Amino acid sequence: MPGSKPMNPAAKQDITLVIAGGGGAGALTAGELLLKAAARRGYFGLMTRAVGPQIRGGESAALLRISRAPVAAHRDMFDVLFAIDWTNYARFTGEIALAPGARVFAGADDMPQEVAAARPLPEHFDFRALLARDERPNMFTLGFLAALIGIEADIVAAVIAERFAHLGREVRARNIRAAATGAAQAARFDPLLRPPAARAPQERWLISGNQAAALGALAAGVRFAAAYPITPSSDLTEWLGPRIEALGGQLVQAEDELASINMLIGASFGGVPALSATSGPGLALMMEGIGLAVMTETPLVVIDVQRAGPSTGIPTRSEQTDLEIALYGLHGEAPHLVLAPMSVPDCLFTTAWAVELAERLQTPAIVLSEQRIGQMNMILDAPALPDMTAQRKLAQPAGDDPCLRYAATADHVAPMAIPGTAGGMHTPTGLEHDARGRPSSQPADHLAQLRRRQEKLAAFDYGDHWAHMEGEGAMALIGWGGAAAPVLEAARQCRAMGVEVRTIIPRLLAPAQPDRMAAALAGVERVLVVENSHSGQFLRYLRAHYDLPGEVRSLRHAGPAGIAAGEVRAAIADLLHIDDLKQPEAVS
Amino acid sequence: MPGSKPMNPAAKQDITLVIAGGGGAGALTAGELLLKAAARRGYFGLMTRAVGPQIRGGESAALLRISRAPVAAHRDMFDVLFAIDWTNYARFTGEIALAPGARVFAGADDMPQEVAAARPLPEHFDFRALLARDERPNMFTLGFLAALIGIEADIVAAVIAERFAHLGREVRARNIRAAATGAAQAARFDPLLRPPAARAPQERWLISGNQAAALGALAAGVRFAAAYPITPSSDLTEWLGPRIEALGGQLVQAEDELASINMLIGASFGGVPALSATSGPGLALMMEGIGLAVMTETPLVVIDVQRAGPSTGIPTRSEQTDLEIALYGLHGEAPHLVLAPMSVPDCLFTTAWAVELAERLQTPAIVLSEQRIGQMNMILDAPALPDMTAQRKLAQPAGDDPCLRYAATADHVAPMAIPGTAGGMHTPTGLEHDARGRPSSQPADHLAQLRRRQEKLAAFDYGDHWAHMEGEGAMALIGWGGAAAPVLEAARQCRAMGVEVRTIIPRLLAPAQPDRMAAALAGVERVLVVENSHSGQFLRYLRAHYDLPGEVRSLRHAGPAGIAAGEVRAAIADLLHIDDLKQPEAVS
Amino acid sequence: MTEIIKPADYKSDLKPVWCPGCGDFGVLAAVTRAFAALELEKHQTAVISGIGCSSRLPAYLDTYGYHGVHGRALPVATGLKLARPDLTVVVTGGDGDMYSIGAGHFIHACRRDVNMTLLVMDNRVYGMTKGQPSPTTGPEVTHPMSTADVRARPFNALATALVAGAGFVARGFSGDPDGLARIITEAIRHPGFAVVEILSPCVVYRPEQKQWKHQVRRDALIPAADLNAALELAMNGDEMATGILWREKRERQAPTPPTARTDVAAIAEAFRV
Amino acid sequence: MTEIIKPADYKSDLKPVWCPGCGDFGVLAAVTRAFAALELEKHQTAVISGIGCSSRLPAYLDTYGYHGVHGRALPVATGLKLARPDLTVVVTGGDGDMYSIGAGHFIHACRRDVNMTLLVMDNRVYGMTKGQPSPTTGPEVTHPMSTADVRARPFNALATALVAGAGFVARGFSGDPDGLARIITEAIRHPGFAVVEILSPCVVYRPEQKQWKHQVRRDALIPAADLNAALELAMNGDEMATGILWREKRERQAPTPPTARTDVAAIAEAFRV
Ligand SMILES: Cc1ncc(C[n+]2csc(CCOP(=O)(O)OP(=O)(O)O)c2C)c(N)n1
Ligand SMILES: Cc1ncc(C[n+]2csc(CCOP(=O)(O)OP(=O)(O)O)c2C)c(N)n1
Ligand code: SF4
Ligand code: SF4
Ligand SMILES: [Mg+2]
Ligand SMILES: [Mg+2]
Repeated sequence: MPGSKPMNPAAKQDITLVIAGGGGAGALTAGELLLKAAARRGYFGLMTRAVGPQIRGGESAALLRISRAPVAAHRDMFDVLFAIDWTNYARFTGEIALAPGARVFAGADDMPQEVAAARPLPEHFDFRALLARDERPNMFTLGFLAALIGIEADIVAAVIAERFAHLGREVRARNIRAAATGAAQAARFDPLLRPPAARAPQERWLISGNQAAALGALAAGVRFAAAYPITPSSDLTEWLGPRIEALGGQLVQAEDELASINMLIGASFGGVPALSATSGPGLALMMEGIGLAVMTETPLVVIDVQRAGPSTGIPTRSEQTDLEIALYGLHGEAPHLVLAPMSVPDCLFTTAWAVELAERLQTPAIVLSEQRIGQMNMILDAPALPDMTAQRKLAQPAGDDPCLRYAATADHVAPMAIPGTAGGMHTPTGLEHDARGRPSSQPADHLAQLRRRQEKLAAFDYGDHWAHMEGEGAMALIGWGGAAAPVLEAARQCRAMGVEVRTIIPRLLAPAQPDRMAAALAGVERVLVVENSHSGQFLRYLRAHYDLPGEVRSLRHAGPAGIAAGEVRAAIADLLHIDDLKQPEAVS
Repeated sequence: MPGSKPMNPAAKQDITLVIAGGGGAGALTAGELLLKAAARRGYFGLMTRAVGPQIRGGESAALLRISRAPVAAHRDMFDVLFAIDWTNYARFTGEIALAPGARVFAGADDMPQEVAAARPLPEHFDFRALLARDERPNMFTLGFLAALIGIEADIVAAVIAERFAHLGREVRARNIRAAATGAAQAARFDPLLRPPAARAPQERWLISGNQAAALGALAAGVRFAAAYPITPSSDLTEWLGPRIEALGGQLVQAEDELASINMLIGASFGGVPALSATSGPGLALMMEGIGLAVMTETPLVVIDVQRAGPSTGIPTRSEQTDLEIALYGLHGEAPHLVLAPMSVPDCLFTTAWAVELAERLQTPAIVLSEQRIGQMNMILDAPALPDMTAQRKLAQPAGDDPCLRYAATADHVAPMAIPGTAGGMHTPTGLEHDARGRPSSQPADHLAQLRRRQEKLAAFDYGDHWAHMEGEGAMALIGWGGAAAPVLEAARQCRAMGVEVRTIIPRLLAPAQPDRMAAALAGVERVLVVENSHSGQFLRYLRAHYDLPGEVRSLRHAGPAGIAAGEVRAAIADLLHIDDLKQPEAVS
Repeated sequence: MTEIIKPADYKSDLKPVWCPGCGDFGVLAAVTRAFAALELEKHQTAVISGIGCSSRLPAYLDTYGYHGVHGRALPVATGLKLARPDLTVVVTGGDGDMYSIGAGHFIHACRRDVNMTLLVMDNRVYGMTKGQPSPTTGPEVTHPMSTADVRARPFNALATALVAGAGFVARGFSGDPDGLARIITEAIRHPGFAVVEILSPCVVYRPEQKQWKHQVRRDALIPAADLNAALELAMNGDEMATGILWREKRERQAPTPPTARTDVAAIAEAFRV
Repeated sequence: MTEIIKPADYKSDLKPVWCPGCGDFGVLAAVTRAFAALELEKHQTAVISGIGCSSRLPAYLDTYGYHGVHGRALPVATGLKLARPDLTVVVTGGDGDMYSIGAGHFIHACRRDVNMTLLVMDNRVYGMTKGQPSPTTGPEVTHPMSTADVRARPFNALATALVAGAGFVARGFSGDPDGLARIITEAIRHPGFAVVEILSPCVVYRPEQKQWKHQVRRDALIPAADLNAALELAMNGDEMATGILWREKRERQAPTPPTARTDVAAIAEAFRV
C-alpha cells in the first residue's frame, strides 16, 4: 500500500534488511560491518549472504536481521532493501521476499518489476552524487542504515577502522567520510529501530556457525585436522588452521578427500583426536574411509556443511539433503554417529559433543551442518565453552598377553592401545577380525564383532542432549538442523496465539533413540515433519526408525529459500483447522 | 543315530553334498566337474563355494545340490560330506550344517569334533593308497560321487577331458583313471540318487549368476564396460571382456573405481550403453560419479556383487548389507534406480531390465547382486534371451534452436543429443542448471529440475516385473535377492502342509512402488521380513516407504551362512502359532 | 563446408563467470582459434572438464561439452573417446583438478595414450574455492589451510607427463592466444595423448601473475631430440618458457573401430550343457 | 635394552596367508632384519598398508600396524607420522595398491616429504584378486579384464618418485633378504620420505618371475651424483638392478613437535564483540 506508514508492528523491536549489489559493490562488507556495529551498540542480530556463482563480481546480497532481543533465524520477509545497484537482482527472485510496504532505498529508479510487485515504499536518491569520486557507495550504505537504527558515528567509525586497518589511514578516513555522508542523509527519514538503552557488548559474541563448530572441536580436544577445500566448508577449515596450530596441533591440506579422511584415521590411530570439514561431494569421497574407521573402531569427526545437491549442485546455497548419505551411505553394516546442530550457537555444543562421543565410543561421527547455519553470522550472549573433552578408553597392557583390541566388555567398548604403548602392539584391519584383531572369515567372529560395534552405540546413554524439546500438546512439530529455527519460531507464535504445540528437534540422528522418541511423542495425535528437502529424507528416516502416531504430514521443499516460519504456521493451521494461524507475518 | 538307514526321505530325489579339502586338494574342481557331469546326465542342481582368505591353498569346500527337479538354493543341511582332507575344516563351523545321519566319506579317521557332533555315518577308506602317486585324490572323489548318483563313466571322462584339454593327453588319462578308481569303490555303497531316465541336456544351461548378469547386459545392448578388479565381481568382468569385444564393444581395466564410473559416464554420454561391476568398497568410491550421472541424466548400470562388510569385511562371503548405500548413498536429492535379482536365472532378466530402464529413463541403475547368487553355478532350463534393448530417447534437432537437453516433457524424460548429432551441441553439468543445461543457482530452475528428475522415475509404469509374487493368504513373507530362495522354499513347504502364505520379492527397490505394494499387501494381517543383514536394512527400507499392515516381524542375521528355509518356517510357525511347521527339514 | 570458419563460431552464447582479467579468457580465445584452424566440426568435437574456474570453459564453446566432477575429467574423456573414436576429444581443467585430486588419472592417462588433448590452465592456486595453494604453488606461499610442518615440492607437470609416457608435451601462455592456439592445434593433431600446460593467471588470488606477460619467454621450447633431453629440460628448465617440449615421432594407426564378430545368441550357446 | 635384538623378535604369531614360495616372505624377513639392525622399539614402530597380498605384511610383525583400505596407506601413514613424529613409520603395499589406485597419493607423498619409508612389493600383477595386470605389467601381457585398444606403458616407479621429489629412491629384491634389509635400513635412516621398490615374485600368477633370482643384478645401483643422472638411469637403466639409486644430501632438522602457545579460552576471546 504505497504511502502507508511503516509496515510492521514489530519494526521498533526487530528489523530485517537486505543490502544488495553487483560485482564489486561491496554489499557483503557493508552488511558485515553493520552487523558488527549493531553488536557493539547492544543489539542482537544475524546475517546470511546470498551470492552468485561468480568468484568476484556477480550478484550478492547481505541479509540481516537486527533486533533488541536474541534471534535465531530470519523472518519470512524483509522490511528494508538497500540496493547499491540492481545488477542481477532478479536472480534472487524466490529467495528474498519483501514485506508488503517494505522500504526500498536505491540510487536510480529502474527498480526491477519483481521488487515493484511487492508494493514497497521506494526512496530514490542519487547517493553517488553525494560522494567524492574515491568514496565507496557501500560505506555510504553502512553509515546510512546504521544511523537509521540508531547506531552512533563513533561505533561505525571504529568498525571501519578495524576492518581496513591493513589498508592505511587514507582509505580508512575516506570510508569513514562516506559513512558520515550516509548518516547525514539518514536524518531525512524516520528511525527504523529504537536502540537499546545501554551499549552492552562485552558479554556478547559475534560468531558464525562454521567458526562455532571449529571452536567446539578445539574445546573438545581436536588437535589434528586434514581437509580439502570445498564450499561452504572452507571458511571453517581456514579459521581452524592457525588456531589449531597455536594449540600445538596441525591442519594438513590433503590432495583430495580420500586422503584427508585417511589422514584422520592415521592421526587418530596415533591417539590424537582428529576432524575434517567438507561438503556433499567431498563426503561422498570419504565414505569408504569412514567405513574403515567403523571397522577398525577409530574415532574421528567429519563436519559436512551441506549445500544444495545432487552432484556439484549449487555450491553456495543451503539444503538439508545429505541426511541419507550421512545415515546410510556406508556399505555393509556400519553403525556410526550422526549429529546435527540446530543453530549457530549449537554448532559449538554439538561439534564438541560429537568429538566426545566419537572418542568415547571409538567410532566416526558425521556432523551435519548446513550452509544456512555455517555461514550465518550471529550476535549472541557469550556461551560457556563446552567442558567435554575427548576421553578415550585406553589400554594398560600388563604382562605378555597379546592385546585384545576388540574384546567383549560390559559397555562393548574395548580398550585401545595407541602406538607407543609398550605391550599393546596390534594391527587393526578393515577385514573382519577376531578379538585380537586378526583377520577372520568365520561367521562366529563376524557376528560377535558386528554385534559389539552396534551394541556399543545402542547401549550408551546419550542423556537429554539427544533432542531439543519445547512445549506440550497433542500436536508435534519435528524438524532438524536449519529447519529448527522456523519450527521453533512458528511454535512460539502458535503458543502466543493460544495454540499448544510441542517441538522435537533431534540433535542425535544416529543411533536412533526409539525409547526417547516414544516418550517425547506420548499423547501426540498429529505430527508435522519439517525439512528443507524435496523427497522427504527426514520423513523417511523418522518412519524407518520411529512409530509416528496419528496423522502425519510433511512440510518440505528443497532449495536455497529454506523453510519460512509462516509456512510452518500455515501447515499447522491446516492440520488443526485454525485459520487464524495463517496470517502472513505474526508477531514474533 | 549311527547305524540308521539313509537320512532323508528326499534322498532319492535330491541330494546335497560337500566336497572339502585344504590347500591344493582340488575340492572346487571336483565339485565343478561333478556338477557339469550331473547336468549332462539330466539332473538339475547348483553349486556354491566356500573358501578361506588364502590366494592358493587354505581351506575350501564345494557345496552342491543335485536334484531331479529344478532347484534354486541349497537345502539347510548337507546329506553327504567327502573330505579329501580335514585341513582347517573347523573354519566352516557355522556355515556348513550336516544333516543328522549324514554320510561322511574321508580318508582318515581324525574326523573333527564338530563333524562327529552331527552324528553322521562315517565311512573311512584310505583312497590315497588306491591311487598311483601321480593320480589326484580329487579326481577319485569326482568319480566316486558321480557313480553314487548314477552318472556313467563316459560322461565323467568327457568332462575331465574338456577341463584338462590344455594340459595334454597324459594328464587327462591320469585323471580319468583316478575317477574310474573312485567309481569302482562306489560299488561298495548303495546309490544315493536315482538318475533321470534320459540324458536331456541340450535344452539346459549351466551358468553362474555373474555370467547371467553379464549376458543380460550384453543382450540389452551394453557395449562399453570399465571396471577395477574386486572380489566377488571380477569373474563377471573377466567373463564379459572377450565377449563384449567380440560384439564390437570394449572393456577397460580402470586405475580405480573413481575412474571406471567416470569412464562409463563418458561412454554413455557418447551414446554407448555402459556397465561396471564391483563390490561394496568399490561402490563406495563410485557414489560421487553415480550422483553426477543422476544430475546430468546419463544412463549407466553398476552391478554390486555384495560381500560381507563393513569395510573390506569378508571379501569371499555373501551378505545383503549394501542395500542402504545403494538406495541412499548419494548426497543431495538423487533419485535413481535400484534393482535386485532374486536368483541365478533372474540375474539375466534383471540386469537386462536395468539396462533398459537406465537407458529409457536416462539415469543410473544399481543392480544389487550378491556373492551367494553371483558365484552360484546352476543347471537350469535354457532361458530365452531377454528381448529388451536399450532405447534412449534421442534428440532430432531441427533448425537453429539451442538444444533443450533438460526440457519439460509429458513423461519428464527429455530427448538427449549425443555427440555427433548436428545442432545438438550442449554441455551437461553437475551444477544445477536450466532447461538448456546452463548452470543456474536460481531456486526456480533447481525446483523444476529436481522435480523432473524425480517425476520421470515416479511416473514410469514398471509393470508386473517390479516384484515376484506367489500365493495368497493373510500372512506375507517379504524378502529380496538371495533371501528369496529360502523364503520361496519355506512358503512352498508351508503350502504343502496346508498353510497359506503369500510371498513378495521386490525386484525394483527404487523407486519404491507404494501403490503396487499396497495392492500386494491387501488383506494381509501378518508380515515376516527376511534378510541377510544384522541391523535390518531391508526392514527399515520397507517401513520408510510402505505401510506394513498388522503384526510385523523381522527374521534376519548377517554373515556367510545366509538364511535357511527352516528358519523361515520356524518364524512363520511362531507368528502363526503352528508348531508343526517347525520340524527340522520338511519335504521339498 | 565451404564457408570460412571463424573462431567466434565456436563460442556459445553463455557469458563466462570469470573475473575481469582472468587468464582463462585467453585460453578460450586460443581454443576457438585452434578449432577454427583445424576446421573441426562443432558436433564432432567434445570438450570435457572437471570443476574449477578453468573447468567452466566447455560451456563457453558451441561444441559438445561435459562439465563433470572435480578431478575426473580424464576418465570421462577416456570413456568417451574409446566409445566414440570418431570424435575429437579435448580435456580442460585447472592445476587443482588435474594435479591434486586428479593426479592419479593424469598419470594413467599419459600411460594409456588414448588419442586426446589435455589443456591444464595452471594458475598455481585454487581459484574457484578462493585462493588455497595447489600442487604447483611454491613453498613460499603460506595459507591458513595448511599449517602442518610439510613443505611440499611443486608438482612438475611436464616432467611427470614425460615420465608417465605422454607423447606430446608442451607449455603455452594464455596471454599469447595466437601462440597458444598454434600449440593446441599441434596437440590435437598429435595421434595420441597430448599434454599442454598453460600458464593462465588468476588475477584475483595471485595478482603477481599479472607480471607473467613480462616474464614469459615465448617459443623458447623446441621439441627435444630425445626423451632424456626433454626430461632434463623439464626438470631444470625455465618455467616461463613456452613452446613444444616433446613430440614423440611415431606412426600411429587410427585404432580400428571395434566391430562385431558374433552375436549375443551365439555367445549364450556356450552355456548349453 | 641390553639384550640382543633378533629379527625373529619382530615377528607376530600369525601365520601368513601367502602362497608357498611367494616373494613377500623374503620381504618380511628383510623388514625384521632391518628393524633388528636399527634396534627399533617394537611399540614405537608402526607399519601401515592398504589391501593386497603384500599389504598383509603388517599383521605378521609384532609392532603396531594398520591394514587399511586399498590404495590409501600413504595418507594413513602421513596422518600418523604428522600427529606422532616420535614413531618410526613404514608403509608397505603392492604395485596395484601404490601405483594404480594409489598413484595420486604416491606422488603427493613424494612431494610432501614426510619422514617415513615406503616399501612397494612389485610383482607386476594383482595377486590378491587373482592375476589382473597392474601398472607395472608390460604390454605383452593380455588379460580378459582389458580388451580396449589401449596399450598402457608400464609405470616407472623410480623415475616418478624422483620427479615428484622423493629424497631417497632404491630398488631391492625379495630373494636377497640381506641386501634388501640393508637398503631398508638406510631408507628408514633417511630423514625424509624414502621409496624402496622391491621386486617380489608372485609365483602363482607370474610363475616366470621365479627366474628373477637369476636375472637380478645385486647392488648394481649406487647413489647417483645428481638428480639428472639418477633420472636418466631410472628412465633407461636396467630394471633388474638393485641398490640405492638416489639419496639427496641434506641436513634435515627433526621437525619440532608442535607445541601449544595458547589455550582455547584465549582463542574464543576473539569473538567478543
Ligand atoms: C570432490 C570435490 N572436492 C572439492 C571441491 C571444491 N573445489 C571446486 S574447484 C576446486 C579447485 C579449483 O582449483 P583448480 O582446479 O586449480 O581450478 P581454478 O579454479 O584455479 O581454475 C575445488 C577444491 C569439489 N567441487 N569437489
Ligand atoms: C576399493 C577397492 N577396490 C578393489 C579392491 C580389490 N583388490 C584387493 S587387492 C587388489 C590389488 C592387489 O594388487 P597389489 O596391490 O599389486 O597387491 P598384490 O596382491 O599383488 O601383492 C584389489 C584390486 C579393494 N579391496 N578395494
Ligand atoms: S578467481 Fe582467478 S582463476 Fe577464477 S575466474 Fe577469477 S581470476 Fe580467474
Ligand atoms: S597370489 Fe602371488 S602375491 Fe599373492 S600370496 Fe600368492 S604368490 Fe604371493
Ligand atoms: Mg588453479
Ligand atoms: Mg602386485
